Amino acid sequence: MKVTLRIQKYNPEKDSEPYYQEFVLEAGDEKERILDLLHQAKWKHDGTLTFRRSCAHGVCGSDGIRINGRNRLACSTLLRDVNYKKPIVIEPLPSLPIVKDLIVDMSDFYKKYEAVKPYLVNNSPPPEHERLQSNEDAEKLFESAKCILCGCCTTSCPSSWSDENYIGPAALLKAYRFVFDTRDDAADERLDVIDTPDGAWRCHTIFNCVEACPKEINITWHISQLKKQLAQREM
Amino acid sequence: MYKHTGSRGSGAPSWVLQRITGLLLVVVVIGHYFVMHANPASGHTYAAVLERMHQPFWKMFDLTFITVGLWHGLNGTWGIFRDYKMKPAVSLTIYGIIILSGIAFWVLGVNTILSF
Amino acid sequence: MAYQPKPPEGWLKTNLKYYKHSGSWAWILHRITGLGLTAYIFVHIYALTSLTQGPQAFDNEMKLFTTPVFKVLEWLLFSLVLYHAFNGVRIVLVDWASGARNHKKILTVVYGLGVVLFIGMGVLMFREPLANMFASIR
Amino acid sequence: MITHQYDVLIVGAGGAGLRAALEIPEGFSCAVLSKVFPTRSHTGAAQGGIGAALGNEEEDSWEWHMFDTVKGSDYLGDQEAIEIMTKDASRAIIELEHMGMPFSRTPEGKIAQRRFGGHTRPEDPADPDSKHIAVKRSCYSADRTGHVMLHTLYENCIKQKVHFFSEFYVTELIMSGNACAGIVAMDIATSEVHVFHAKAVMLATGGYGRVFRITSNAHAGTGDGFSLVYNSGLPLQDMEFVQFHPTGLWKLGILISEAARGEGGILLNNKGERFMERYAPTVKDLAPRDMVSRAIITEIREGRGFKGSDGTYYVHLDVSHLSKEVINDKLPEITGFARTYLGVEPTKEPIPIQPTAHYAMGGIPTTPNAEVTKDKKNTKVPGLYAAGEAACVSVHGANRLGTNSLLDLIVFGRRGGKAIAEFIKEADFAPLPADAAERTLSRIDKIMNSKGTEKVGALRTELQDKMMDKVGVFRNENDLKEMTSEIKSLYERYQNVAIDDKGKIFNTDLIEAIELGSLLDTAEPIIYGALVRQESRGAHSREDFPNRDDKNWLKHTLVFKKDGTPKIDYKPVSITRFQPKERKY
Ligand SMILES: Cc1cc2nc3c(=O)[nH]c(=O)nc-3n(C[C@H](O)[C@H](O)[C@H](O)COP(=O)(O)OP(=O)(O)OC[C@H]3O[C@@H](n4cnc5c(N)ncnc54)[C@H](O)[C@@H]3O)c2cc1C
Ligand code: HEM
Ligand code: SF4
Ligand code: F3S
Ligand code: FES
Repeated sequence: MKVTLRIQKYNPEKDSEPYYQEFVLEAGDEKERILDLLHQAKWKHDGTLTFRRSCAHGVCGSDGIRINGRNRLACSTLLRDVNYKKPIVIEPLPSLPIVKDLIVDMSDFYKKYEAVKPYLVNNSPPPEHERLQSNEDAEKLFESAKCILCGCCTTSCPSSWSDENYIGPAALLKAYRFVFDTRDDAADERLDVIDTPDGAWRCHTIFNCVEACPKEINITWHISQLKKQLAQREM
Repeated sequence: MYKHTGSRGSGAPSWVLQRITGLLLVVVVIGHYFVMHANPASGHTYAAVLERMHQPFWKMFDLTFITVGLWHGLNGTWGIFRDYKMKPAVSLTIYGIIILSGIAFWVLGVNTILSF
Repeated sequence: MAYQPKPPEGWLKTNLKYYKHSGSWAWILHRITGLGLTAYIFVHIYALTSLTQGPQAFDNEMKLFTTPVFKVLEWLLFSLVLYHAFNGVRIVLVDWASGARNHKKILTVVYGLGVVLFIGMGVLMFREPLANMFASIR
Repeated sequence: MITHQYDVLIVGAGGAGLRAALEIPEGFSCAVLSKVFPTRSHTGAAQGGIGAALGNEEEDSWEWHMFDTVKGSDYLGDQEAIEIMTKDASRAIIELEHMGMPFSRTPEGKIAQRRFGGHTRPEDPADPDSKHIAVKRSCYSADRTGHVMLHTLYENCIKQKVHFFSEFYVTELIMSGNACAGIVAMDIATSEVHVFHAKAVMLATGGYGRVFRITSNAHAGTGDGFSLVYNSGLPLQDMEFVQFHPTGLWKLGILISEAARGEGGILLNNKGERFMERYAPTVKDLAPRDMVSRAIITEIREGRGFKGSDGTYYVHLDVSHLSKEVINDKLPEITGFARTYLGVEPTKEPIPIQPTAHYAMGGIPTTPNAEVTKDKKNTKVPGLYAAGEAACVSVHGANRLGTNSLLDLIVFGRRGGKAIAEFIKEADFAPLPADAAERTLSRIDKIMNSKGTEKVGALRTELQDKMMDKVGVFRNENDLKEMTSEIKSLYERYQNVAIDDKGKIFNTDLIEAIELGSLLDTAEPIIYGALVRQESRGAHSREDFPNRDDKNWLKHTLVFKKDGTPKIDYKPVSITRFQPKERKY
């Protein structure tokens, strides 16, 4: 079975503008991963094709790209998830600077992540045993702890397109992960960080992030919990 | 590159109010529509309008509509502008226009209602 | 040699290009209708100042607004109101009532209600011409 | 070329590297280099759990954990090190919890635990000859244990403001006389070569699964650390012991964690028989990995497997009889893989699985303080440390038990970090050779300007296929001999490799070419180790020597590269508490 990938390419050493290149590839069946096809394009046709990847099964978050206009992981998107009868359009994640081909500069994304103090702060001396936490309280964190920092959500959010300083769903989700951890003492500091014009208030419940998240995290729900927390704090 | 823009410039009150005024408006606007527009005569003839305008309930209803509607609409509009990065001067100008026009039209509307 | 990352395309272009699902349409329309209604509220307030100039002025103005074209426009305006109102309720549910967990379901219900109300209002507003129409058919 | 100076350099930002970084005290400079962004390291893929005899769910003791590990290692593990690890395990887990790791919990709010292959307790603790039954020892967070552990460690590194060089590819160790004086690395974003001068270097570069065609490991798992050491003339230990995990998704190798069997999943052949009952009557499907992998291949060889569309064979892993809650709450991720990648609905149908190359038991020989040693007398290499999957302490011997790797990372990562912290207080910078970066520069130059005819992708596939077929679950002398000449010819052809991308920015073509070198450097000692070891022990099964031979082979192998050819040496095993016995489950 032949499929066509229409891949956006851009090499800053040569090109002034990104352009598209089509690759006609051989796919075994419709369960083939887009990542396998990208590899085929790189290994058999054009070694300059550049993209990130590592785990190949959706756990490391390296290969967030835009497939047919939508942010997804190349390794978790199979042919049958897209219309492969037509050329499949592959582009880098939107709104971040393009380093080369499908690779974007994620440093801004990481900086936002670090801004919410993504680590447990507990000011009491550690007990000899584990700090107790009910399974219900633990499970409240699990969905947010699934995040693989792939960037699909933040770069899919229209608010982040218009306000590049918007802290974005991924960082907000991380804030949730710690604000609602019963063992944590720094909720207030984190809420301060997201209670800014570029913080949680730029989220207009657009749900692009939820649609994009490969780990099926309902980010908007988590943001809504944070906003309620922020509002309660002000009252 | 991400810059942290100060802490706790809380948008919480306007966020909450936008939602409360919105919910209020559901009742007010849809009510308004049913009263004024479902029956063309009741909203579009001087006599009928005036008749209602003399009742305190409808006076209050219309005052609420104007106040809440303007606040909600303009706060919403300001919210949209805040999504886009602007130079401080531009941003301040727009904010000024929004506030001034809001006050002006509120006065205009209130004046109409209270003339009767 | 340091690389020069290419700045991204602008927000408008990205917006137009990016895949749109029900939630993002809802947002775009909410924005447009919100702005539309705000503009309309200004017009509305201004228009009603004619009330202070006496019955003549007001009824004259209303002549324009009661022509069939304006009646249809008025009805269509109601669709904006309904859309914005019901979507607004949906947003409040998402924000305050964990509606994010079921946002697609809420979307369907709320839009369904909106359509019913819209048609209902149409029937109310145009009951006379409608009745006439049916009468002539019969 | 840019030169940096740091007291400590840690290569690799997986669990081992990050844990070590947390031990470097303030006042000393420390940098962590990683070829992928830290949270993209392969530790994040670990699913099932991390072992410690916390006894939160059932009575347990570190001595039983130690016994299981020794027995699991087929008595090749160094008992001194195993004792250190299992004794320290509970403390290490509690420390992770204090760092913020979100664990699943018991009803009392303690860390939850579950069963895992090879982890047992005596049915009657009073009776020394008691039968051993499965015990709940694996601490977990749903089936994302490695993921949350990696993130927790990275988060704590942010908190401590550890300095990262992310997407830097380390190409070489700088040796100065006997000591390690630093490393050479390439900034992937710009292809610029940097020289890092340091007092101490720790290698925590993870495994080499990509040497094989079917593997659970990431594309980045190319064994670079082994290659760095091997090319410096230092030995690699026990490389013949490659763990094949029994349950990889058919065709893709993606891991379906042992947790699936820990929660009650069973293996079935094409007759619908629960065949593990025959191979390990007491623990059945929860037997250690080497046994289960061999059982699966044996079933397939005897015609009781299913034939896949790609011509390879598989058997079934069935979890469909488990309750929906167990599947959705405890195994969401791995059942998701079956759904996503094979279109199989695990609540209704069995999952097709086959053994997949998973873990390197062997590696860079170290002391229990993560100090790299260079000979059978355990002579230390000053300034060089190794931890994690890249290292061979050796706690896993001939076969690693599930959950013991994550434990290995945090126990020996920390010990290594502490040892380094001590070392740098006293030590000085070893002098930096003037031509430190020469080899890397010329190597890059050669690949970039090569007009050769060999393609990286094709060569790599050839290597992976051959390794899978001839150095896989079962091995024999003929195949291995053949492989020694194969690898020679692959090395020669590698000299003739050319790439398409001639640019400097993010040249992944170049990186893959260098990685291919690492794969070859890793495959060679695996082949040679497997060839000399004329016995079957743990994960190493020789068809021509089907039995364990403690008389001749209760020893570690060391493979060095001398003048371009591999040389073999041996090292004794530390046996303290448990004398070798037959390994039956
Ligand atoms: C699918 C899967 C499931 C597993 N499940 C479990 C489990 O349930 N329990 C358990 O105990 N163990 C499990 N394991 C094993 C365990 O996860 C690994 O052995 C362990 O994570 C290895 O960690 P590490 O820190 O040594 O290396 P890794 O996490 O692999 O990290 C290697 C690091 O080195 C860096 N690096 C490598 N080469 C270079 C270079 N040339 N230059 C710069 N940086 C470099 C990489 O960027 C990376 O940061 C599992 C393994 C796999 C593959
Ligand atoms: C009828 C009931 C109404 C409800 C329930 C409602 C609800 C809401 C809500 C919840 C928002 C916030 C959206 C966000 O923050 O993302 C909003 C925004 C807005 N509303 Fe309303 N509203 C109503 C009526 C009106 C009316 C009558 C106007 C016009 C005067 C109006 C104008 C706006 C504007 C301009 C916005 C900003 C849109 C945006 O941020 O994208 N609304 N509305
Ligand atoms: S929330 Fe989802 S989409 Fe966003 S970074 Fe995390 S995993 Fe990726
Ligand atoms: S797309 Fe953006 S606006 Fe909110 S719901 Fe998601 S962050
Ligand atoms: S390659 Fe790891 S998430 Fe896709």
